[in-house]
This record gives sequence, C-alpha cells and structure tokens, in this order.
Amino acid sequence: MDMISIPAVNMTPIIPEIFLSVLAMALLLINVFVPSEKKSYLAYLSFFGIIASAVLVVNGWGSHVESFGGSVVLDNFATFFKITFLVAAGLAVLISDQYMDREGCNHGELYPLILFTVVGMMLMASGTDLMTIFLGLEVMSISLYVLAGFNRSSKKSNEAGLKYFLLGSFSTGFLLYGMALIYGATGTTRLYKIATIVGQMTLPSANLLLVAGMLLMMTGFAFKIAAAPFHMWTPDVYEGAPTPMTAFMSAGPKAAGFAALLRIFLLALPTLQAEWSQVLWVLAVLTMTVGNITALRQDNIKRVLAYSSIAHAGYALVGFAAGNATGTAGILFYMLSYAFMNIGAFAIIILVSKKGETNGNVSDFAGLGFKRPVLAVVMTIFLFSLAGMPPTAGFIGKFYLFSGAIQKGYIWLAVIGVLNSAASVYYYLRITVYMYMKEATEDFSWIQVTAPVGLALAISVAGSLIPGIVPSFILQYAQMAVKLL
Amino acid sequence: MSNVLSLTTFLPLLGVLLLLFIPKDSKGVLRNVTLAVTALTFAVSLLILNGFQTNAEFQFVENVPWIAAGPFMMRYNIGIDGISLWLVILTTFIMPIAVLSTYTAVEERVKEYMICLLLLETGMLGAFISLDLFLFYIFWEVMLIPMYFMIGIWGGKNKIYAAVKFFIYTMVGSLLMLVALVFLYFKGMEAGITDFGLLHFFTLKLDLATQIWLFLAFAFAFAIKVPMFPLHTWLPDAHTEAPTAGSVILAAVLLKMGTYGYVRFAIPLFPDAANKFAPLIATLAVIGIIYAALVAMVQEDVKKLVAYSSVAHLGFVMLGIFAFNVEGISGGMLQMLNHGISTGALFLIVGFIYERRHTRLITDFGGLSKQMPVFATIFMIVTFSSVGLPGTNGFVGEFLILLGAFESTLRWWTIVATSGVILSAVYMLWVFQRVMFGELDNPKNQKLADLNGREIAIMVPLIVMIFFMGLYPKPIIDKMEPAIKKLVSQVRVSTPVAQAQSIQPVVALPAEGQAPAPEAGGTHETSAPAASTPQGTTTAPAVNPHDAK
Amino acid sequence: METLFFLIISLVAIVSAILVVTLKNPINSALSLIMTFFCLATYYVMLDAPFMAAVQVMVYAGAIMVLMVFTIMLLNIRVDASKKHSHKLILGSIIGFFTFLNAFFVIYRSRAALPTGPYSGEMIKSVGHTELVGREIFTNFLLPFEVTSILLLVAIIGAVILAKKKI
Amino acid sequence: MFENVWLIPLFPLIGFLINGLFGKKIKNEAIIGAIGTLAIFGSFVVSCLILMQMIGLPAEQRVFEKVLFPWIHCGNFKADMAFLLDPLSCIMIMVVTGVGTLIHLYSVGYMHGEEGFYRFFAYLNLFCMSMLLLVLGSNMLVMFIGWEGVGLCSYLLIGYYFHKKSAGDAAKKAFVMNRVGDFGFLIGLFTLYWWFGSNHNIWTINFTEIKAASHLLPYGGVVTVATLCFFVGATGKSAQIPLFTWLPDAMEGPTPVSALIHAATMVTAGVYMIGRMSFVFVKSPETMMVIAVVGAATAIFAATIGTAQNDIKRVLAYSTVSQLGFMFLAMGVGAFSAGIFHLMTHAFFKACLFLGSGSVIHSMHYALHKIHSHDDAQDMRNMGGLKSAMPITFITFLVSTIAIAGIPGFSGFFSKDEILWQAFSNPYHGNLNVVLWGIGAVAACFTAFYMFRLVFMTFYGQCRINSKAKEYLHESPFVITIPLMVLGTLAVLGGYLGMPKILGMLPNYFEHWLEPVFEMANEYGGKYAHHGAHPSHALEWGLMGLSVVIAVIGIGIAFTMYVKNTELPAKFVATFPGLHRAVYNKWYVDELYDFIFVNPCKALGQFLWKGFDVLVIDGVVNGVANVVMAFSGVFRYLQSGYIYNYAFSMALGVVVMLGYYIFK
Amino acid sequence: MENLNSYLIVSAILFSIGTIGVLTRKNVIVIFMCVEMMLNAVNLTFVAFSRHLGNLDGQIFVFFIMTVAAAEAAVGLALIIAFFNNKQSIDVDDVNIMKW
Repeated sequence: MDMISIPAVNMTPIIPEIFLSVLAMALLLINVFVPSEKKSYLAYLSFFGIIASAVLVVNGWGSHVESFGGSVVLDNFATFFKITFLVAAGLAVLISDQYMDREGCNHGELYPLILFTVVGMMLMASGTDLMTIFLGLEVMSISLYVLAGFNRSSKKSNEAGLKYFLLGSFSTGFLLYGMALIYGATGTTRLYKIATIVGQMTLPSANLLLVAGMLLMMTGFAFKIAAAPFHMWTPDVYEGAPTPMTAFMSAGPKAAGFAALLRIFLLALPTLQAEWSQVLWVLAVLTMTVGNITALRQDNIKRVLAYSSIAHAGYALVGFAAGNATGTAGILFYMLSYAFMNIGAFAIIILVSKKGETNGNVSDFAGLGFKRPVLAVVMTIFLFSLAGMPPTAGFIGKFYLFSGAIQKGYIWLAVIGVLNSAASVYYYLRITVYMYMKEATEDFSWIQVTAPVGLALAISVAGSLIPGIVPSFILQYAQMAVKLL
Repeated sequence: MSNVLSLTTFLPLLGVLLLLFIPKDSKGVLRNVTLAVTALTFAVSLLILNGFQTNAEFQFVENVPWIAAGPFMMRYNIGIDGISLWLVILTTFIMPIAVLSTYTAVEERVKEYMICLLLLETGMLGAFISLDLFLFYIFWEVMLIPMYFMIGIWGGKNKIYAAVKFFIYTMVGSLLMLVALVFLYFKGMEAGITDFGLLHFFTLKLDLATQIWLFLAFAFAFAIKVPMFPLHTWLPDAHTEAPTAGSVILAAVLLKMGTYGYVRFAIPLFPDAANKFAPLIATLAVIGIIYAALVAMVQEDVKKLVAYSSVAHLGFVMLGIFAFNVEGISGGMLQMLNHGISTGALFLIVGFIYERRHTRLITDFGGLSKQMPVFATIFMIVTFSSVGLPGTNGFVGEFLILLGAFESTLRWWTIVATSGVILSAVYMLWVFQRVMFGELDNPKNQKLADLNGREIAIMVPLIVMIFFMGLYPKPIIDKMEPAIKKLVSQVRVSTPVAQAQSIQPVVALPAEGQAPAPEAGGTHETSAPAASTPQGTTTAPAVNPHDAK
Repeated sequence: METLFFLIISLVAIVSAILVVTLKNPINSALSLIMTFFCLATYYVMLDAPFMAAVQVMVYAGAIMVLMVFTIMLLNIRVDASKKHSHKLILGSIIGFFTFLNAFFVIYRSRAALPTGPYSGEMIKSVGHTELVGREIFTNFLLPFEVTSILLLVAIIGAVILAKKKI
Repeated sequence: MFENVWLIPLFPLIGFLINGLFGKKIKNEAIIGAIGTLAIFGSFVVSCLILMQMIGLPAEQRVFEKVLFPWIHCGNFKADMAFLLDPLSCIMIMVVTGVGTLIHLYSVGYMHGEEGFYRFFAYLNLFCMSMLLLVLGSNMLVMFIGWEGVGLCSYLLIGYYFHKKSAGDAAKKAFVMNRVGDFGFLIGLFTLYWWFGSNHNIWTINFTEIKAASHLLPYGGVVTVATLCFFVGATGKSAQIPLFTWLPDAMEGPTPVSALIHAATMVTAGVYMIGRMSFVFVKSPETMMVIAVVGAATAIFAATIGTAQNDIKRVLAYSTVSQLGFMFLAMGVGAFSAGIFHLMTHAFFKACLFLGSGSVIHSMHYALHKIHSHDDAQDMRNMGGLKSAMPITFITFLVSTIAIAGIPGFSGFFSKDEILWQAFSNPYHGNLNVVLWGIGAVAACFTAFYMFRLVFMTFYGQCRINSKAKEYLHESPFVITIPLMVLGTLAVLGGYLGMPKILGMLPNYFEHWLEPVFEMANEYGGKYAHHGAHPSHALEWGLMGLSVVIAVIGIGIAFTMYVKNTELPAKFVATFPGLHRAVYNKWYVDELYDFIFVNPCKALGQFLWKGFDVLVIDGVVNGVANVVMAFSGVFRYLQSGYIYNYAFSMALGVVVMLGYYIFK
Repeated sequence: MENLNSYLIVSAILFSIGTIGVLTRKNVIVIFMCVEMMLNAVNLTFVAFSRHLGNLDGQIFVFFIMTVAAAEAAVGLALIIAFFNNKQSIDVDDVNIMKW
C-alpha cells in the first residue's frame, strides 16, 4: 500500500477562482470585526476584489491550458464568460449595499456568498468534466438559494428561496440522471473523452442512452437559464428575492447555464447537433413566446423583467439552436450585454421602490420621466436595449443571435423570434409610457443615488450603449471565444 | 468638405449635446438654439446641393469600416444620389419650420421636445444617406424612438394608444425586414459579397422564389411606413394625437422613408419580384387612393382628414414608383417632396387653429375667412397645392405619376387612380368650405386673431416652394433624373418576362431631337390599319420607325 | 441465490420507496426512506463498492435523515393535514409512470459502453475499494474534491444565515 | 410683337399680384380698379398689336411658338412653358382681353363699395391670366394649367360671397364638376401621348407636333377613346350634359363674373379645346357624333329649363348652357369655324346680356335696399317696366336679345344660322343630320321665347316692385353703361365678320382667317364626304328662312304670353303642373346626381371609415393585440404559484422530450 | 456484474417514485425527501454503470453527489425552518404568495 502521490497540477486555470475563494473567506473573517452599520466596506472590498480578479481573468486571454487531468480548462470561452460573471457580480455588489441597508438585512455574509456564486459559475464555464461542472453548478445554486432567501424577515424572500431550492434540487435530479446516462453510454465524465468516444460512434443519434442523457442534461440546464417549460420558478423567485439578488440571478446564473450548455454540447456532443438543435428550436420558440406573452399583462415590474428574462433566454436559445459561430458568439455577446442592461434596470427599480419592496409596480413609475429625468433616461436606455432597439447592445446581440439562425437556415425561427421581440416592445414601452406619459402621483423625493449605485448605473449605461455603437471589439472577442471550442 | 454629409447628419446630434447644457427653464434660449442648429444644418445641406454633380453616381461617399465580426462586415457607408439628395434637402428644410412652429405650441418640457426633434432629424437624415443596409436599418429604427416620445408625451387625449400603436406597428414590419436583410446578406456571401454595402447587392442575382420572399419582407416593412392600404390605420391615430411639429415631420419626412425604401432598396434589390408584385402593389395603391379619399371626405376632425389625405397621396407615389419608368418614378419622387411640403403645411395650418381654439372639429369652425384673411389665403394656396392644381407643386408630381403609370402596364389602374383627383378636390374643398366659408356664427371664432409674423414666416418658405416646384421643377427633376434612369435600367435589365409584357420600347432611347417622324407615304389610309389595334390590349411590341433607320 | 437476494432487496427498496410517497406521517416517510437507503447500500455492496455502501449509510441514513427527522420533530409536524387533491395525485402518477416508461425504454433498448476501465471485481477485491476510490479522488478528481470544500462552506454559511435566530 | 406674347398673360399676373398682395393696404377703389383694368387693357393692346402683325403675314406663316422656359422635362416627356400664336388663339386672346377689359371696367362700378373689392379684382386678373394661358398654351399641359386655373378662379369668384352657404356650395360644385372634366382631359392626354409614344416613338403633347403627326392616327379606335375623354373634359368646363348643373348655380358669384367667366370666356374653353385639336377629333366619327348629339341635346334641354326660371341670371345661365350646346353641335358636325364664330358672337351678346342684367340687379338692389326690403333683386317677378327707368340698359339688352334670338342682321343670326346649316349639310352624320338640325331649330325657337320672355318680364308691362322702391330705380353710371354700349354694338356688328357665303354681301373673313387652323381637320373630314350629295343653295335659303320664322314664332309666343295675355303663363302652369314643376326644378338633375353620386359617396365614406377602417382593419390590428393579450391572461394564470404545478410542468417537459425521441 | 439492466431498472423505478412524490406530496420536507430519493436512484445508476464499465468515475461522482446532497439538506432545511418561522406551516399550498 503505497502513499497516494498527489500529482503536480497546473493551477493557472483556476487562479481567479482561488483568488475569489480566498477573498470570500477573508471577507467572512473580516465580517466578524465590522460593525453592522459599516458593512459597506465589505461591498467595496469585494468590488475591488472582483476587479482584481477580472484583471487575473483577462490576463489569461488567449491561452489554452488544461489542468487537473482534464477537469478544467482555461480558454477564451471560459475567460469571456468569467468576465460576464464578474460584471454581473460587480454590478450586483454595487447595488446591494443601499438596498440591503434599507431592507435591514445587510449581513456581511452576503458578499462572500456572491463571490462563492461567482466561483461556482466560473467552474461551470471552465469545467471540462461533468463532475466539475456539476459541482460548480451546485456551488452556484446553493449560494443562490441562500441569496434568494437572504432577507429572512420577508415572507416573499423566504418563499422565493424555498421555491428555488425545491425546484432547483428537483431539476438537479434530472441533470444528474442525464449525466449518469451519458456516463453509462460513454464510460467517462471528461468532456474531451466523451467527444472522442461519441465521435467514434457510427450513429450516435441511435444511441438512446446518449440521447436521453443529453436531453436530461439539457433539462437541468434549461432550468437554470429559465427556458420554458422549466421556467416556472423564475417569476416567483425573481419577485421574491431581494432585488439586487434578482438582478444578479437574472444575469449571472443564466450566463453560467449557457456557458455549461455550450461547453457540453459543442465540445462533447457536436455530432448530435441535429438532435439537440431540433429540441432547442422548440424550446426557443416556447421560451420566447411564453416569456413575452405572459409579460404583457404583468403589473409588478420585477415580474415583468422576470418574464422578460425568460424571453431573453429564448432569444439566446435561438442562437444556440443555430449552433454556429455566429449564433454562439451572439450568445456570448448577448449574455454580457444582458448583464449590463438588466442589472441596470434592476438598479433603477431598487431606487424607485421603497422599504419592504413596496412601490414596485409598473404604475409606480408614473411621472418619473420629469421628476427624475436622468434616472428615467437611463432606465429608458436599458429598456430599449432590452427591447432590442438600435443603437444599443441589445440590438446587436439579438442581431447576431437571429443572424446565426438565419445562417443555419432556420428562417422561421428567426421570424418567430423577431415577432416575439416586436411583442416584447409592448411591455417595455409600457414602462416608458408610465415614466413619461402619465402624470406623476409621487414626487420621488426618497430616491437617493448613492455613489456605488451611481457607479453601477454609469457602468451599465456604458455597457448598454457602447457595445451597441461600436460592437466590433466585443464581438471579435466573442468570435475568438467560440472558435476554440 | 469631403465629409459634409456626415456633418449634416450629425450636426443635430451635436445640437443635442449643446441643449443638455442649457437649463430647462430658459425656454426661449432652448428654442432659439434649436432653431439655429436646424437652420445651420439646412445651410450645410445646401453645400451638398451645391456640390452635387448631375449624374447617376453616389456622391459625397464616405466609407469606413464599422463592425467586423463573424460573418458580418458593416461599414459606415454613406452617400447620396439624385434620389436621396432631395429627400435630405427636404428634411433639413422642414426641420427649422417645424421647430419654429413649436414656439408657442409647446410650453411644457421644451428641452426634451427639442432634443427629440434634433434626434429625429439625425435619424431621418441618416436613413436617407445610408448606403449600407445595416446602417440604414439602424437609423430606420432609431427614428422611431424620438417620434414615439413626441407623440406620447406631447400628444393629445389618446396619445398613448397612438404612440404605442405607431411604434409596434412599425417595429413588426421592420423586424421582418431585418430577417430578410440578414438572409440577403448570407445569400450575398455565397456570391462573394463581403459587406452590407448596398451597391454590391445590386449586382447579386437571386432566383425568383428567393426574391419574392425577400421582397415581401421589405415591402411589408415599407408598406407599413408608407402607409399603404390596408396597413395604414396607425397613421390617422398617430397624426391626430401628435403635436403639430410631430405631425409635420411625420407627414413630411417619416412617411417618405417607406416610399424611399421601395425606390432605394426593395425595387432595385429584387427587380424580378418587384415586377411580379407591381400589379398587386398598384392595386393596393389605387385602393388606397380612392379609399382614403372617401374616408377623408367624411372625417370630422381636420387633422384626421389630412392624415387620410396623406394615405391617398402616398398611394399616388406608390403607383408612380411601380410604373417602373422614368416619368412615373420621377413623379413619385416629386410627389414625395410635394407631399412633404403641402401636407406639412396643412398640418401647420391645422396647428395654427388648434392653438387658437383647442379644437379640430370641423363643425366648431366656419366663416374664418372673414376673421383671418391671411390665414385663409395661405390655407387656400396649400389646399390647392394638395389638390394638385397646375402651377402648384402638387400637379407636377401627380401628373408625371399618372402619365408614367399610364405608359406602363398599369393603365387601368391609372384610370381609376385619376378619379382620385376628383375625390381629392371634393374632400379638400369641402373641408375648406366648412372651415373658412359660411357665416362666422360661433362666438368663440369671432375673436380669433389672424396669423402673426412668426406664423407667416413659417408658411412663406413653404408657399414659395409650392409655387417654385409647380412652375419650375426642372432643376429638381434634372438632378434626380440620372439616378432614376439608372434605377429604371436596374428594374428592366433582369426582367425578360416583364419586358415581354411591357408595351413600350426601351426608355433609354435618346428622345431628344426626335421631331414627329414623317413616315414614307404616311397618308392616313396607310397608317390607319397599322394602328387600329384596340387600345389597352396591344401586346405586340410596336414598330419603332427610328429603329428601322 | 444472488438473483433471489437481489429481488428481495429490490422489493423492499421499492415498497419502502412507495411508502415514502404514500405515508401520511412525515416521520414514517422518513423512516421508510432510511429503509430504502439501506437497500441501496446493500446494492452497493453487491456491486463491489463497499466504500460507497459505508458512505451511503453514514451520510444519508446517518446524517441527512437524522437532520430531516430532527427538523420534522423541531417543527412539530404531524400529518398532511390539508385536503387531498386527487387530480394532483393522478396527474403526478401518470407523469411518474411515463418517466419510468421512458427510462425503461432507454435502458431496455440501448447498450451501455463496453468496459473501459481496469477495475474489475477481482481487482477491487484484491486492492481494496477504499484505496482505489481514494487514489482516484486525489489524482484524477482532485479539483472536484477541492470544490466540495467550498460547497460545504457555502452550505454552512447558508444554513447559519437562514436559520440562526439572531445574526 | 410675336416675341412679346408672354406679356399678354404677364400683365394680368402683375395686376393680380399687386392687388392680391397689397390691395388690402391700398384701400382706394379707384386705384385698385385702375390697376386691374389697366392690366387687362395692356394685354388687350398687345393682343391687338399681335393681331395686326398676324394680319400682315401670309396665311401659311401665321403660326408662331414662343418657348418661355422649360417646365417639366422628364424621361421622354417634355412640356415647356410655351405659347402658340395662330389665328385661332389670336381670336381667343382678342375676345378674352377685349371683353375682359370691358368687364373690368364695368366691375369698377358694379362692385363699388363691396367688402373685398381688391380681392375681386385680383381674382379677376388671375382669371384673365389663366384664361390667356389656356388659349395661348402651345401644348396640352400649359393649356391644362389654364384649364384648371380658370376653374380655380371660377371657384374663387363664385365663392366670393363666402359667408353665404349657397355661394360656397356652388363654388365647390363648380370646381368638382370641372375636376370630373379634368379627369377626362388627363386620360385623353395620356392616351394620346402613350399611343404616339409607344407606336411611333413620338413622345409629345405639343399641339403643332401632334398636328404634324396626326396623319399617323387611325380613324376611330384609340382616337375615339382619347377624344371622348377630351370631350368629357370639355363637357365639364363648358357645362354640357351631363356636367352642366354647376353653371346655373355659379350665378351665386357677382354678375361681372357671370358675364366674363360663365358666358364669354371660361365656359367656351371646351369649344376652343375641340377646335384646337380638331385634327384629332375628326378622326373619330363616333366622337363627332357624340359631340353633336350632346351639343344638340344640351341646347334643347337647357333651353326648356330656361323657359321656367324666374331668376334673371339663371335664365341667362341656362341660355348660356344652351348656346354652348349650339357651339358643340357646330364642333360635332365639323363646322369648326362656325363654332368658334358663334363662340365669339356669343361672347359679345351674352356678356352684354349679363352685364345688362347686372345693371338691372344693381339698380333693383339699390332700390330695395333703400326701402329695407328683403325681396329678391334678381327675381323677374319683382321687376317689370324697367325700360323707362333704364333706357341704355334696355336698349343694349334688347339688341343683344335680338342677336341671340337669331334675327337677321344681328350677329347671332349669322353664327347660329351657319351652325344650323352645317348641321343639316355636314358630311359626318348621314341621316342624323336632319334630327340635329331639327333639334337645333326647336332650341332656337325656345331661345327666342325665353329670351323675349325675359325682356318682356323685366322691361315691359307694369312695374311689380314695391312702389316706394320704384322711385329709387335709376340708370347705372357710365362705367357700367359704356361697356354695355360697346358690347351691344359688337353684338350687332360682330356678325358681319363671318357672314355666310350664300348671303354674299361680305366675304366670310372669319372662316378665311381660321382656315389654316382647320385645314387639316377639314382634309381629314373630307373622308366622310361620300355621305349624300351637296345640298342645293335653294335648300340653304329655305332653311335660313325657316329658322328666322322659327325665331319669330318664339318671340311671338313670348309676346303673347308675357305682354298681351299675362295670365296665360299661370294657366299654362295650371294645365301642366307636372311638366312645369319638372322644368322649374331643372328636370331634377341635381337631385338625380345627389342620389346617384353625392349621397352614395358620402355614405360609402362613412361606411368605409366607421365600418371598414375602424371596425375591420383596426379591428384586425387591435384584434391581434387582443388575442395576444388574452393569451397573456391565460399564460399568466398557468403560473399558479404552486410548486407542484411548476414541477409538473418540468416533468411533463422532460417526459415529452424524452418520449418524442424514444417513440418517434 | 452480470445484470446491469436490473439495477438500472430498479433505479428508474425509484427515480419515478421520487418524481411522483415531488408532484403529489404537500409537505415540503417530504418533497425534499423524495428529491433525495431521486438523487439516490441516480447514485445507483452511477454505481451500476461504474461497476459495469470497470472504472471508478461513477463512484467518485456518487461520492460528490452525496456531498452535494448533504449540503443541500443543510441549506434546504435551513430554508424550511426560516419559512416555518414566518408562516408556521410547511405545506406547499402555503408557499404561494407569489403567483401569476
């Protein structure tokens, strides 16, 4: 019985993860010594930590390093998504402090949890082993269950956490079953190996174990990205969760889900593309349609954005169904810009709502346009970006997604997509209608834009507009990112 | 001076930046600055006019890479030819007038209003000068936003409905166009085209089925914007609710986007399909002419009436464009300009009385001529311009359209459309009579003030243009003709089918100096049987005496 | 003999699983679930994975279920008090049935990959299951293993945040 | 002088601009009137000079085209702002400027004190300019400017008293009916242009070019279509059946307007147009017949209505319609120069009549105004016995009446008789000729009757006006009477220019003058000559005598009914109440049009708006939105909030997805 | 092991029963137990495959799944307790403030 010799491993691919984990733990320790009214320092610390880790991430651009025996890889794809996660987390951190203070639940553990979530998401994006991906997913999910229920005193928050937890673990069951079947069909959990084995199969689509495994896995991830019919949790959880966490949830985990899906499907199962793109076609249509149509009649603005978030998952699925470089690069681009515009919109919602998340209906925005013109303009930019109006990032993103589908020959999918996005215009416009075209019922004097929120808004506006006007560089990075898959 | 086109387009945007620094309470400054910016834009656009060479080429071209990622290559590719030149000038010309019209009409949220106006101008100009399909689409969509806010914020009672309807209606069409645009791009990529440049796609040969689908998508988007029957119902709502300047711009420029889209994109890109659908579109256009005229006749709201008259006028434009000959298309182009001026003026006129009386119901008026003689005169001139009285601009366009359409295969359509000329007189004169003639019996009307200096100043340039374009349209036609000839050849070249149906010989024949040809032994006895084929059913290509020589 | 044993275990596992779903009292459900877990542990032994069986018993039956029972007791919950939704039952059963049907056909109609690894029953028996698992974990699956530490940390923080009386 | 032809329309344009833009500031009626009158008088002078110059030229050189500036050049289409001088347009400009000058002068007196005096003169000048463009235009499009321009001015002038609803209605009606005609004009233009262009590559709308190419035109066929369309245009402008109803209503305008526009000039534009394009029209026998028949029918139809009207101006209006019918009859039978001749003489005597009636009305109005009576100053039943009060007016009026009635020695006789003779003897219509002549003769009889009825009712018998007012009746001032006298003189003498050959006292200068214009038409018309032999001189003499007898009969009946036995008309009405009511109500044509066109159009408009636009189209648009919204409601409630429902949806999704792949 | 499929089918049955439980039960804790049962069914599949394939990856996976299950149990039960503290109920019918 010899000793187990732990092999020398290359740590490069997970340096940002390590950094963030260490930072999170450090914050946990610091938290003990920070008095409850000074928790903002933790926010600043974690924000700078996120920036630092972003630097670390960016540093890895262009390299391709596999490590841990093929459990994890550092490549442009992962880097791109990691940036997206960090953007989401950074913005979420910035907008959290004010909200949490107001709601009286500014516990210092919030920030470490966010950072751990990011670690989980990063592992999903860079993992090349089903186990890594699964564990990344769970780290992310468990943190999110907690974050969703973070405001213990709020019944809604409680309920959101519980719902998310129960349905999330239910979906985990399917995901795992799928992984098990894949494992059974291929004999391994390493994506590269799966790719090789599946590539050697004469007719992979006839292998039911494989196909079923693929579908079940898709189910699991579809839950995370809120694709119909696995989307039902989304509106409730988004509504109930503390708003900054909703913002974070809508941007980060969705992107992470796509990262994992893309990684698995494009890396390991490209030979099954005919099958999965067929399914994704249907899912995309269902998701867009359900999301958009249901959103039309919502009153609570968080719910509106929740359904809109479902619809956006649908748009991204359009690009995914196409499965080509245009579409997938579109997903990458879209997820990044979606993080900006959606979190920006939620930031405005935070500002407009009052303690206890009252004042959160669409009609409560009445007259904002002329009482607080800057905020309203900013919100309008986010909304138009969400609606996909040029010259915003949302438009370019959608353009690439749908273009991917068209390039692939899925014209009807693109047509359904654009019709959906025309319908979606209605509920985004509805918010602008209230902001600009209805008389104000309140004077919005309670709105205070603190420095972090202001910064978050500025970043979001820049992130929604600049990629819309000069999208080239981001798109090129996205293209490079998907090329290596 | 090489980027004067960009300068024109983005000058209003700079104006927006300027406005941001002006406090919102100093309304006068805001107004004057906006006026100055638009006037300056107009002045700069005159430089374009001055430097424009009369030929079919695109001029003032600027072409720099913009987006390059994945399969796509978008360029900031702009330029104008004879077709877009005048629409650019029209836009810059109308804008100061529109701004001037808001001096008393808009008292609230002046700053925002002016910003909307300037943004709108950039959007419109950009759409007219884009030679890159993608760039065009961007501007096309951008225009919607300020217009939406103008209707929605400063509109009338039903403003929200109108604004949202306007936005979504247009959006549906343009998004489908986007799909077609991308599809076209990929088709082009197969043929070796590497960017969205419009000119590349002119050379692209597509099979008929593809053309049909693409054409339908483009045509749908443009038809909504035009608006063509039966996609017009957003227009009366939008017009009725929009503030005066909004209506003016909407009528004068925005609707032209649709017709311009046909001329610039839908037709030359998909000539075969355009030929195939010409009868259908002509039918819709003609229905639109008659239908809108009949509906306009019974309107109770002056503004709505003018809105419906727009539908009818643009029906004429569409008919002319789909005649596919120089006369028809030139007529269509002229009519676009005319409609911009006349209908813009009509909306201003409605705005004047609305400002005074806060009603637009025809029954609330009557006998205003007595109280407001200057107003009456101007209204009358504009009315007759709208009716298409010879000597005013309306006639030249309408005449050329009908002439061109009559020459083409759309003869029977033309005959029906010509009856629209009668109906337009009916509804315009009727409303004029009810508003201006009769007893001045409503006490509220008896104290109305006539137009003041500013209002007259607004109308004078329009009136001058009405007569100038009616009496001496030559410079305008001359500048646009080469481009139109090119367009006609684009439509004709690839259409053997359509040519067989076409009765007339190739237009490109030099027509100058061809005096009536004395045919050898040309007594009436010999010529009588040769030409006795009944009109309308002639299908054999006519014998051209000059070809024989 | 082995087949018979398998069948018996399966019967117990399935019956106790059904009891988990059908019994009114959550405590009884929990006890039935523990029964099922034990059956699974037995399977693991039969599948030459004694270490997994041990972990199964310790983690699931020992830790998780104790936690559950403890919670049930803490919250003092007796029975499903509210009225039944029969349509829910029927629909749920139908879905469950179809889930099984699908799974059954997947299993029935397809073949798993051919054996790839070196770990035959004899080899496991000779080297020892625990050691083999250990080796795997600390070589090939080192990263996931490390990640579990974070996972557990997160779970701890989460539980504290959510359940502690006063933070 | 030919080069300066553009001065002719320019003067009135200047007049228009001065009066239109500054008239309100000038205020002084004398200056305004002077500007207006001098403007048209300047044109008259230039016209005279041109006429002189043209007389001096040999016949074949009497064509001159002046291109002012290029107007619409587009593709093959080319239309310049250009003027054509030839004998025909010369006559027309003379008539327009000459009569126009007189009427301007008259208006200075007649419109005295009216609110908007400057407006009136501005419009009048504008009208003259348009009319001059119409007659001078060297291509159809310039003609069309004038064509619509006179329509516009007619609209403006009819609606001069815009506060009166009837005036506004009449103005609109006039314009719209003209527009119907314009519609025809345009289609005709298109057809001709298209035919020449596509068949012979001659893309032109220029009269001289078309004339030069007219030999290419076929007989009938496309020419029939084109000419019929043009004829529709002519009916609109010249108030022929079926588009005549606007003209009587147009009497809402001030009387000088009626004289100038609705008697002397504008309404004859249709006749002029046919004359201008005679070489096209004759190529279609069908069209010629239609023109002849419509002309004859209008002549008799309007004449019958004229017999029962009581408004002095309306009688004259129907008379105008009827006389225009004669002119069209002339055109339809190929008697182009006779038609134009009648046009000219009619301009003289009808203008005189209108102005005379204006003088009467002016006087009546003054008298009634003085006693604050609201009686109708235009109703002949209020008049009577005015000849003593207004001698000059009476004499000129009587002279003109005799002229129109066709008594030998007066201008109307020469022109009308020529038309009737040609109707009888023309080569075009074969056996129809007799009918045409017969109708013409009867119409002439009616004309004599109602005109003398007018004279008798107005100037003879007892004065039926309130006796107090009677004292205020007076002769009009000189500005009014001078034009009357001039026109009265012309009404007598004008005829001698075109004395029929058979009378032989003077050569037919007029026909001779116009010969180069109608040469080609006559040549083409020669094709039809195989119809019948040339009638003899005896027949011509006989018919001439007959027509004189007919006229005298008409006068006699009028004399009997309105001077000798004044109770007769009442008896007549009592005997044939239905007939009278029908005639009095203009055969219910207006009502018919309302019923067939106007009301259905309005109803259709209402239906299309409320029923189709709002209900159907917007219904579909909003319907789509509503359906989507309804789905939104449904989807929304699927989101029940229950975890097991959500889980169910997920499980269902899985089962379906898997099931599809397993069992497909 | 000679009969892979019998293990897989037992696992499938357990998975399905777990699904039914999630869909039909009302007590949140019982639902969570059913989820645990589903995870266990998956574990069985993994182990069976692992044995069949002769590699230990599946068993390692099961090891991690158990860890995850434990973590989920901790957080899940904490959430349930928090919910109970607010609502005095753990009936899923009461987890229904947010809907539509």
